[in-house]
Amino acid sequence: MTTVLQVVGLTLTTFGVSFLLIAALGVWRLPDVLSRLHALTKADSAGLALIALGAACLKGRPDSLLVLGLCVVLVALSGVTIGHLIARAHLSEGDLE
Amino acid sequence: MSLAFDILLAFGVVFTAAAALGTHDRVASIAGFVVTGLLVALSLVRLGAPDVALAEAAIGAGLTGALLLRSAWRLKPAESRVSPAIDRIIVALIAVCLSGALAWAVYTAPGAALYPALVSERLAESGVTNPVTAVLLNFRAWDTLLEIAVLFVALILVRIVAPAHPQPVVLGELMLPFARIVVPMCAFLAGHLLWQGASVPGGAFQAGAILAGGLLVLMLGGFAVLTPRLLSWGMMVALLGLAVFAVAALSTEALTGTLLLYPDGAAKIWILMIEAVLTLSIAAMLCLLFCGMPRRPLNDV
Amino acid sequence: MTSELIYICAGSGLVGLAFYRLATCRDMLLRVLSLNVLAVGIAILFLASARNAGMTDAVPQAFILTGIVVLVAVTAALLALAEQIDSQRDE
Amino acid sequence: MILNFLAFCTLVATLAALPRLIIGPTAADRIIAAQLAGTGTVATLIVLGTADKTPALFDAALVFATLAAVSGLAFVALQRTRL
Repeated sequence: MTTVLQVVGLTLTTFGVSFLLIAALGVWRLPDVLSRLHALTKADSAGLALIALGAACLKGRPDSLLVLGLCVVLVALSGVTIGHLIARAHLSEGDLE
Repeated sequence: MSLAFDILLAFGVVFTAAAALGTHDRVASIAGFVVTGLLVALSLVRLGAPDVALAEAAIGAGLTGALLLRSAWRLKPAESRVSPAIDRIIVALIAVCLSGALAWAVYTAPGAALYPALVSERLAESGVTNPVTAVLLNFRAWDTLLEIAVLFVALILVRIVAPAHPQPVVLGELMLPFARIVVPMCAFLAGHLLWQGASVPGGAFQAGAILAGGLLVLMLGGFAVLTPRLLSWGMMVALLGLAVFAVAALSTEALTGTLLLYPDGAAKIWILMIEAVLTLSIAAMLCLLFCGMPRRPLNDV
Repeated sequence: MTSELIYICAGSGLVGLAFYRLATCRDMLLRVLSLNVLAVGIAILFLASARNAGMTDAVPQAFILTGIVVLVAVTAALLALAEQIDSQRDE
Repeated sequence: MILNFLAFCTLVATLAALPRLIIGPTAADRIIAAQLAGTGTVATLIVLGTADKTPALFDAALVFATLAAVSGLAFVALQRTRL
């Protein structure tokens, strides 16, 4: 049972980390603001959620589960809100400046 | 592998700091500084100082970044007159020598640590089990009292100078759910850090900074209107921390004959009381430092 | 000991960088930023030297914690003064 | 061992967005890069906390996540005051 959990946890964490790496690459290389924003929000919600899920599998303690869940909610929420605000400003004024 | 991690992290810290200081674009330098703060906090975790890392992440990266952003558009960029090349080369040489000398001096300094033995020897009587909290609020509580006084002096200076308030802006309908989740989270996390500060990393400063972050969200989202009445209440709360700490110092003097030597067995209660008030007061001070004070007409003062 | 050496190098690098910027830059905001970087560099140096045998000394940690809080107050005061200077210059 | 390697990769991901922070060209790009670096540090702390068997790092990750939200909001909100 524990080995199964460990394998699952490691796999999930690896997926999450590769998500983050691809998102960073996207933010670096994609051509315009909106497509970079797209890369960012994926990393914020999916990448971190996968990493936290993997960490929860590897740790398996209820108190760290709570903390990890709150982390994911906060980061996803701030990613959504900041992304929305940036996109709104970008579309209405051409740019934030 | 962990050595490679450390090397990359150290490189990242210096690189982002250079990027932050090397550009004249305001947003780039402040964003670079915020990321530097985050990476520094990460390296402090690696150096085994999680208490400091929490404070650095909350204050160094979060609140200082907000402060700098507030001022970024109010300060005019200086005339872009560059100092002559020869000057810059000389300064660069001095800076390199300074860094080298500093690194060499710190690395070769005799490593006989004096304090860990003393701290761990007296930790049992301090009332808390986190050595950093024990040093801050028991062994060297006098320093912490003076530190709060320093914060208050800075607050008075800001009040005299009276920079303009940051104007709240309309940020759209997603702000309300954002604030509804983030602000209670900040309050909850502040309480958690305050309570656990007695045994594991955390404490009044970190909790106060997190609480101030929550208040900042309220202000920036336009949910809190900065009336003079609210600001003077904030000033009262800010003063309360200093006052309670000073009264505690005097009453310990009366009870035990020594300034800030807590009565036997009750140290934990005293420390927690002081820390709880300090948390509120630090949060109020940091907020007031951010939003500034109203400028009053001269005859009103 | 090697990982401490790495962080000592990073800390002293930050100090040198901040010193260079403080000496060559006229922009107020960048000067305040340099001061912050300087303080952070010193914090890293201090903590890296306070670490031995896997344990970090609590007394320097408390010092640096105090220093960080005082630093944000100093930053706020400096920025308020700088804003005041700039607005006086306008008039 | 694998976890240490994963922590290293997360740090690489954190630093990989930084060129965007420097070259910009608009303020929005820089804020996006800073936000991604914030997420990256939270992820690094989580992976490190799993590797080192110290759950105290998860608390630190939570503090980082909260502050990332606050400073991201400050970037957007104070950016617009100049308009």
